[in-house]
This record gives sequence, structure tokens and C-alpha cells, in this order.
Amino acid sequence: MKQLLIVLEPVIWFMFGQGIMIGTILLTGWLIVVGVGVPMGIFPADALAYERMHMLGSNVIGRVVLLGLIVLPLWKGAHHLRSLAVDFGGGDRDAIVGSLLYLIAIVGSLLGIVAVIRL
Amino acid sequence: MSDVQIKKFVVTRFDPDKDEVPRTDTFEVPCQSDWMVLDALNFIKDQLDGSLSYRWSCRMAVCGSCGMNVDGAPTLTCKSPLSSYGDTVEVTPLSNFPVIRDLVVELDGFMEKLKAVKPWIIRAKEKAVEEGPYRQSPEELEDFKQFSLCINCMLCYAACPVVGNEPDFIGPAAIALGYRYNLDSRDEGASERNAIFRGEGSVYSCSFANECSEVCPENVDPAAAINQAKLSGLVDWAASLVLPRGGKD
Amino acid sequence: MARAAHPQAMQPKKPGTTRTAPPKMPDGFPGKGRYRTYVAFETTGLIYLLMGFIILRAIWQLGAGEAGWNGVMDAYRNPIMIGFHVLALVGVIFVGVRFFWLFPKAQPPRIGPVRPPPAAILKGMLYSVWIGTTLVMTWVLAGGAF
Amino acid sequence: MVETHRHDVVIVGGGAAGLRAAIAAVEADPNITVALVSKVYPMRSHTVSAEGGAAAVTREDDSFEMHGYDTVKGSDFLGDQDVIEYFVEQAPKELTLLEHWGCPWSRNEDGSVATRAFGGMSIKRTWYAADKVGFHMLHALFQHSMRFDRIVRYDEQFVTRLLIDDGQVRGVVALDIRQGTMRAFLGRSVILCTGGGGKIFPFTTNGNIKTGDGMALAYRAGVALKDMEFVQYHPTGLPGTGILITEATRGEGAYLKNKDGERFLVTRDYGVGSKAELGPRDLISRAMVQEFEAGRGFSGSYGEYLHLDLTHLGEEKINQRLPMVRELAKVYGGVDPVYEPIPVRPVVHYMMGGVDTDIDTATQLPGLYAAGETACVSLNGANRLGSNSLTECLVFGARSGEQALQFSKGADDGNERAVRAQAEEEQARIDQLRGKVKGGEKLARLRVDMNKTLESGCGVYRQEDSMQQTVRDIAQIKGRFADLALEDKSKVFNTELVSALELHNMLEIAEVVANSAASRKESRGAHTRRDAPTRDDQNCLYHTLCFFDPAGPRIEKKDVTLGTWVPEERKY
Ligand SMILES: Cc1cc2nc3c(=O)[nH]c(=O)nc-3n(C[C@H](O)[C@H](O)[C@H](O)COP(=O)(O)OP(=O)(O)OC[C@H]3O[C@@H](n4cnc5c(N)ncnc54)[C@H](O)[C@@H]3O)c2cc1C
Ligand code: SF4
Ligand code: F3S
Ligand code: FES
Repeated sequence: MKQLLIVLEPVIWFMFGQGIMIGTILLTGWLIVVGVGVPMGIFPADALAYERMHMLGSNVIGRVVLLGLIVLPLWKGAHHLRSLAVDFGGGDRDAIVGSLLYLIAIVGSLLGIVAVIRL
Repeated sequence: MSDVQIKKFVVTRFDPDKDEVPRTDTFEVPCQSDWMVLDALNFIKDQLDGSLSYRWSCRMAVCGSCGMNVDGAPTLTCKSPLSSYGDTVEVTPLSNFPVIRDLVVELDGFMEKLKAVKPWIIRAKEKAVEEGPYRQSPEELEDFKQFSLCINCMLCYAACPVVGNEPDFIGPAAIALGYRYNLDSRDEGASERNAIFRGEGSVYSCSFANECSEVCPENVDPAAAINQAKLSGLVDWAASLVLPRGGKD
Repeated sequence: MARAAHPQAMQPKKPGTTRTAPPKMPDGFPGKGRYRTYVAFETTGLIYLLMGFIILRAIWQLGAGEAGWNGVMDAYRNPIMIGFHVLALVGVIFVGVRFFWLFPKAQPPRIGPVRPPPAAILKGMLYSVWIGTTLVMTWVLAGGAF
Repeated sequence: MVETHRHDVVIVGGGAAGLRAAIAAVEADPNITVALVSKVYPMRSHTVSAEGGAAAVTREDDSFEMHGYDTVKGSDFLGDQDVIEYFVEQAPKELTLLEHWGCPWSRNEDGSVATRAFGGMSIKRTWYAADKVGFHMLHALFQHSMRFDRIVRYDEQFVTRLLIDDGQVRGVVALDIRQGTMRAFLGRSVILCTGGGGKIFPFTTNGNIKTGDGMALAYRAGVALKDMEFVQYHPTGLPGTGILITEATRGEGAYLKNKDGERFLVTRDYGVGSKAELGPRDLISRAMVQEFEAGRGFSGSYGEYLHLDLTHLGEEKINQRLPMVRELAKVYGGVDPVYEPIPVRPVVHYMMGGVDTDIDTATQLPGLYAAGETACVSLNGANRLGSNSLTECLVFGARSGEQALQFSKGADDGNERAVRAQAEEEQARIDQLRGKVKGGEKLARLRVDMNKTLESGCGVYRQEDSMQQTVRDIAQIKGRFADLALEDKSKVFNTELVSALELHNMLEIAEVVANSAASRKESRGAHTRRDAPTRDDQNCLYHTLCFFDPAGPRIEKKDVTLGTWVPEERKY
């Protein structure tokens, strides 16, 4: 397990890096509108009406953006939580904690792929 | 002479033959206004308690031996003016290191880590002396110069949270020094070292806390080196998947 | 008092010949000074992980049909959910600011023959992309186009 | 029980000389191992503090003949000319090797190694890596040495005695500072690379570890110390700390000025001629003292000083070529040299003398070699030229490694039982000294007294009565050493014990310095007597040898090797 993690480390770090960079860039707009703006009534609710969202999301660009919005934060999250666990004395449990967190990210990413394909 | 001010020094003491755990001693020191923290320790050793143990030599911030925690922060004591501290100064051994005695910490762990990154020029074929020096442009020198300025003072190790929790972590200074050779135009060992950097406890263990660079007295910026090495490690790894490994052995 | 570090931290492979006092974590870790910022930075990992799943659920429901999506929208109007999203927004901006501050120095002086632009320009580019993308996304999502 | 370690060659000291010797030995024979025994981790060695540069003939318009002549003249004709010829020929090769090993030498635009001007050198031939030359050289050497598993490092081991049996050196015994016990390092040859001993003086550029240990070790073992009266004062140290402001500042064009803002080296005749600030160190230091005496110095809380003015060099050049000087001046001198002149005064810097060796670095004791500042191979004579000594560490460090290895191949292991017994004896001696409460003398007190008397007797200017006074003082302080009281009884990392052993060594060489100085009845190089102001080639063209004798130091003379260059008046 530990060995596998070590071998995959560069890829994991790459995903993490993209999560922190592209993930952050994408999340900001999403949160402003979908997370805060529309629910609080700052933007009109029909902007996010089903028809319109489906139209926006189901083209190629839309699918890619949405996939990024799902997958990238997962990796940034999983990796940072792993670091956090190490920083709080989890150096010895790192292989298990890390594997679990990445497993979560992998499952989430696979589901994310299915989700955007289903659109 | 310059003005004298009495300051209180609370110093960690530990003698493995006598003490179960570290304790503290307090000394009152008449400090001159232009003194560094190290001068006060030397005063204690010469005048108040000859049994206080710590390392020092050059007193000009270049030998790297006098690192300690002063008021909790990793500090080069010969370069830190007392005027920037209050009336009570707390001196403890560097964090993240086992303590041998008083303010003296274990360095052999670092020496092993340093050796592990192969901090020397690696070449397929060494150049003969008769052929004279390599050519290296000032720009090529600039590429790695900063990372070669490390005095091995260990402040970065004392500041990094990962060092304290992951014993295998090679750590800031050693990685910066290994990476310095990767950037050196005379070196051909980058892929060999990158393989080490991708290994256990290496660059990807760093979580970019950046504390190493914050405390570094020589502005080496080891955090930069480590995080650059992550990217080159990745590029190198990807390349090795595409192209079969050649030229290394 | 500083907390204990891993007992093997900075210990050589073969332990030294005399008994040592165990290593301690850096003073002020995790709650003080710059460490607090750093720990907060890592803790945003939780926000990101949750956001990943929250958005996954939303898109899943979007694919499930109108009822599903409207359910999502209703849930988002819950004050707890709004609170979390506000927190997430703050967290995301914090991550961006800290990371873009650190990003330039993580670029090797050269990648092959290519040299990345100087730190200031790089930073400018990052912020432009960030702000630009956010504006475009906001505009598109909030109904500005199509 | 004393732990023993056996290797082919034992090297004491991990500075430039020791590391170079170790690398030379293991490169010469793939089957041998070397013990590198040092009282500090090698990268802490004081080589690390050297700022200015290392000399070697590099440019088209330079020649071995010119470098040789500069060195001979700088030495006030006391350097051995065969040694000097060998040195200048080897120098370029050694610096090139270091370049191949990764030393980040500063460069010209075309990618070749850059050179700068230095005091007493007639042409730009000093290689540099900004103004952290010693630091970069030491770390390059140290890191390069790590690739050889056969260089076995023993860090923080304080060598206290040479092990000698049957007229031959058999190894050394050292205090393991961490454990507080003794270890014997046995080898068929031993190289001393322990650096200088500037700490015998109060005001010095030298670090805390420069206590002349190797000189004392050899001296007590019956090997002569040579030319110990020649102690170099560097013109530009920061008042108070003694931290060095490198001569490279003047190499880059800085001026020395007195209180009246006058470049006295130009306006007055101090024998440096058109070289002005780039004259040799002995002449400039004396000129500065004369300025003080004429009342043209500034006075400050640490005594008199003069100004080293870099302001006309401009910020860019200072940042690029002299970044460390700027940092040192700011942190330790409280001035930013870009805008203000740096206060400086002459400061004890380097010991020309040392363990007497021949051109092969061999001492009189079979199997014992010495190199670096601790040795006196007679390259530097009565005055060392700046930037020759780092190169010396490489050239003669390498030579000592090869020679010691040769010797070791032809020698036998000797009687291990006998040397073990000596090591046990040494253990008993150290155990007695540790935490010794009898007596009332304080370590720091003795050190201060020693420092004071040396400065008054063996400073820039000397004369008979004060030198004799110093000789008597040192003898008396040596007596008081027996009454030393120590507080620290612990075994583990007892730095007080180490300091006591260092003081013991310093007193030994201080006595040699004072006695050697008193015995030379002329002025030459760094040895300047008010009561004998001229050089006397008729009677005094000799090396001073000082031998250990229970009755007190014994002085003998040794011929200087002359050659191409005939002694002439030293005028610039
Ligand atoms: C501030 C300064 C600036 C200088 N600048 C220049 C310059 O620009 N150019 C130039 O050419 N020269 C310069 N010099 C001189 C030059 O740096 C030294 O002469 C040279 O570095 C000496 O090297 P070394 O290897 O002989 O000794 P060091 O580097 O002093 O090393 C001595 C070694 O011996 C070990 N040791 C000592 N005693 C013991 C013991 N009892 N047991 C075990 N180990 C022991 C120490 O641990 C250390 O490793 C400068 C010197 C100083 C002080
Ligand atoms: S990187 Fe900086 S802090 Fe770390 S050991 Fe080197 S000089 Fe010290
Ligand atoms: S503090 Fe530690 S986590 Fe990385 S950036 Fe520096 S090594
Ligand atoms: S004493 Fe050398 S770095 Fe402080």
C-alpha cells in the first residue's frame, strides 16, 4: 500500500495541484452564483432553472467544467486532509489514512464522470 | 562601552545522566546594547555557569552551528540582536530534533538525509583537469546560486511541521541542496536525483507550509526548491513513461 | 509548552550513543502565528472535499431530471446550506490568495529550454485568470447569456 | 575501555585542507579507508568564513613566474622558493578540480571563471564565488567527499594526543564529545589539518574553534613549530567583534580613509607605492597603526578605527560582488556600506607559522603529516598574501593525502597493545580534568589574561621588553592553569572540558609565539620591532624552529631555501 502510494505520489500531487489552482478558479464563480447569489435572491432564481442549467451543462464545455468542479476539489480536499492528518501526529498511519482519502476521491471522481455523462 | 541592560534568560537544561526530562534555569545577564543573543549565552558560560552547553564558532552567521529557538522561534543566535527581544528571553533547543544536552541537538539524522540526495556533481563522463574548467554563464550560475547558500543551520528543520511528524521526510535543506545540483549546468544526475525525490519521504511529503523559508537566515528559500522539485519530478516521471529510460546507468 | 513530535523525528538510522530528550514540535504549532494560517489552509481541504460531493450530487440530480434539480435548488435555500456556501467562498478565496502568493516560486527557473515569466507577471496572470473566469462564470450562470 | 577504530590514514580536521587530503587519499587507492576526525562537523570548520578568494594563475597575461615572485616578495623573502614554485604550478589545477566538483565560482560573461585583484598580487588572479569563497569551497569539498564511503567521518571528536610508538606515529586519541569517553583512531599515518590558532589573541577574525590544537599536539610530541612569530594582522576587521571585512573590498576598489577623509596610503609614504589599498597586509596594518598614533583615527567605544569606503562602488556592484560584506556591515557594524563607510581596524587573522613540514608535508616524526593553516610548509614566509592560503589548503592538502597514503603502504601496524595503553592513560588524564574543583582559577579569566599579554607583547609593533614580559606572563599563566577549577562534571557534551583542553593548547602555542618572537632580532614581514626596524638578511634569513622542552621552549634555526629570486628590498 505504502509502496503504491509512493509510486503514485507525482500523479496525486498533480491532481492536488490542479485542484488547488483550477479548482479554486472554478469554484469561486460557482459559489458566488449557485451557492450564495441565487439562494439568497441576489440573482434571479430562473437563471438556474432546470432547462437552462441542462442546456449549459450538457454541451462539451459544460461537461468539462462540471467534471472539473466535481473532481478537482475532491483531490485537493483528500490530499490536504492527508497532510493535516500527518501534521497532527499521523505520520505512522499515513499510508492507511492517505489510501482511504484517495479512495474516497477516486470513487467521487468515477461517480462524477458518470454524472456528467448522464447529462 | 555601550549601555548595559539587565535581561533575564530562561534557558532549557538537560543532562541525560542526571535529568529525566529537560528543565529550565534562569540567569540575569547585564547585556550591552550591541550584543547578539549568543553574546549573552557566552556571558552566562564564562561568568555564571560554566556547565551550560551549546554549539557556536564563527559568530558571523556562516558556520551554521548556533541555531536555537529564541522566544520559540528558530534563530541564528549570533545574528539576532538582543535589542529585538524583551526583558525576558527564552532559549530552548531547536524543535523537531532529539536533544543531546542543554541546547545541543542531534545532527547525524540530517547528515544521513543530506547524503541521501547525492549532493555532488554526477556525470556520465568526468572531465579531465587538463581540459580546464567548465563554461557556465552567469545566468546558468544564477539558476542555482540561491540554493547553494545553505549553511546547514537546521532552522528550517526546526520550523517545518512535517519534519516533526514524518521521520522519513528528507526535509528542506537537504532537498534544496540536492536540487541545487539538478539545476547546475555541469551536472547530469538530475534523473537519478529525481528518482530519489520521488521516493519515500521526499518532496511530495512537503505540504508547502513555507515555514522553512520564513526562518531561513540566508534566504535560501528551501520551500521554493522543494516545490520546484515536485514539478520537475513529475515531468521527469512522465517522460520516463513515454521514453524508455536511457543513459542513466 | 510545545507538543511532542514523532519520537523518531530527525533521529539517525542508528540512534546516537547517549540518551536524548525527545523532539518537540515547533513552538506555536498549530494554533499560533503563521502556523495558524497554514493549518487553516490545510483545513480548507474539508471544504473542498465536501464541495466536490455537493456538486457531484447536484449534477447527478441535474441528470436525473427537473424534479431532482429543483430539489437541489430547494436544499440550497436552507440557511445552513447558505451558511456553508458562504464559508466555502471565504475558504476558496483564502486558498487562492495564499496559493497564488506561493505559486511563482514553485516554478523551476527552467523547464527544458522554457523559462517561466518573472514572479510579478506570473502572479498578475494568475489573478487575471482567476478574476476573469469568475466574472465569466458569474455572468453566464447568473443568466447574462443564452 | 577505550574504543578503537583502525583505518589506513587518519586525518585530523575537516576544513579545506583535511577534506582535500581525504579525497586525495581515497582517490589514489580504491582499497583504503580514511578516518576523518574532527572536533566539529566538517562544514562548521573555519574555512567556511573565508570571504575573498583563492589565487591561481588563470589569465593569458599572467605567469607562474609572476605569481611566484609576488608570493616570495610578499613573504619578505622568507618563503621557501621550491615550495612556492610547486605551489604556483599546482594552484590552477586544484582550483579547476574544485570547479569540476561543483564550486559555484563567479563567472565572466563568456562563461569562464572570473578573477579579481587582491593585496600584493600584481594581476587579477584570485578566483571568487561572490564574497563567500571559503563557504562555497568548504561545502563543495564536503559534499563531494560524501560520495566516498571510504571516507569515514568521526564528527565531534576532539583529538587530545598523538599515539606514538617505536619512533613512529600510530594514530590519535580523541575525546568523543558526545559520550565523554575516549576513542583511539589507529592508522599507519596521520595528517594534521586542524587550522590556525588566532584565538590566542583577543581581537581576531578567527572563530571559537581556532585554538591551534594541531600545533600543540605536534609540539608536545616533539615536532618543531616553525616561524611562529609571524602572526598576520588583517587591516580591516569590524571594531568590537573582529569580524572580517574582506580584502576583496579593496580588490574591487574600496578606499581606506582617515579622520580627515584622506586616503593616507596614497598621500603618505607607507611603502606601498602605487599599489595603495592593494598593498600587502603587513604594510597596510602598520600604516593604520601609525595613523592612529598620529591622531588621525576615529575613536569609538571599541578603541580607534579608520574608514573603509565603498560608497563609490555603487549598490549594484556591492550586491553582486560583495553581498556578504554588506550584510556583515549592516548586522555587525550598524552601517550600510552602500551609503556609509565601514569602521575598521587591524585584526589578528592568520598564523604564518605552524607545524614544520618539508615540501611533501612530512614532519620530522615518521608517519606524521600536516597541511593547511596548521602547517608551515614555508609558503607564506613572514607574511601571507591574501587568497594564497585557501589555495594552499588544496595544494598541500592533496599532497599530504597522497604522501601519507604512500607512507601508510610501506608501514606496519605497530604494537597495538602499547598504543592502547597510551590511550587509556589519556582517558585517565581527561577524567581527572573533567569537573575538577580543586583550585580557584576560572577558565575565562585565564583566557583573558593570555589574550591581553599576547596583544601587548606580540601585536603589530613589538619590542624586546614587552616581548620578554609576555614570555614571563605566559609562563605564569601556564602555572595557574594547574589551579583551574571546572564546574561541569557531566560526561555528555561537556563543552567546558573541551574549552579547558583548548586553553591548554592555546597556552602552549602562545608560549611558542612569544618565545619565537623574542628570538628574532630584526623586522621582517609581520614581525616588526621598534627596536630593530630593518630586515637583516645577513644574520636573520632563517626559519625559527621551536621545540618542546620540559625546561621551556627551545629555539633552533633552519635555512631558508632560496632559488630564482634573490632577496631585495621590499618596495611596492
Ligand atoms: C575570516 C577569515 C577570512 C579568510 N579569508 C581568506 C581568503 O579570502 N582567502 C584565503 O586564501 N584565505 C583566507 N583565510 C584563511 C583561510 O581561510 C584559512 O587559512 C584556511 O581556511 C584554513 O583551513 P584549514 O583546513 O587549515 O583549517 P580549518 O578550516 O580551520 O579547519 C580546521 C579543522 O580542524 C578541526 N580540528 C581542530 N582542532 C581539532 C582537534 N583538537 N581535534 C579534532 N579536530 C580538530 C576542526 O574541527 C576543523 O574541521 C581567511 C581566514 C579567516 C579567519
Ligand atoms: S535552508 Fe536556510 S534554514 Fe535551512 S539549513 Fe539551510 S540556511 Fe539554514
Ligand atoms: S516548512 Fe516544511 S512542509 Fe515544506 S515548504 Fe517547508 S518543507
Ligand atoms: S556561530 Fe557560526 S553561525 Fe552563528
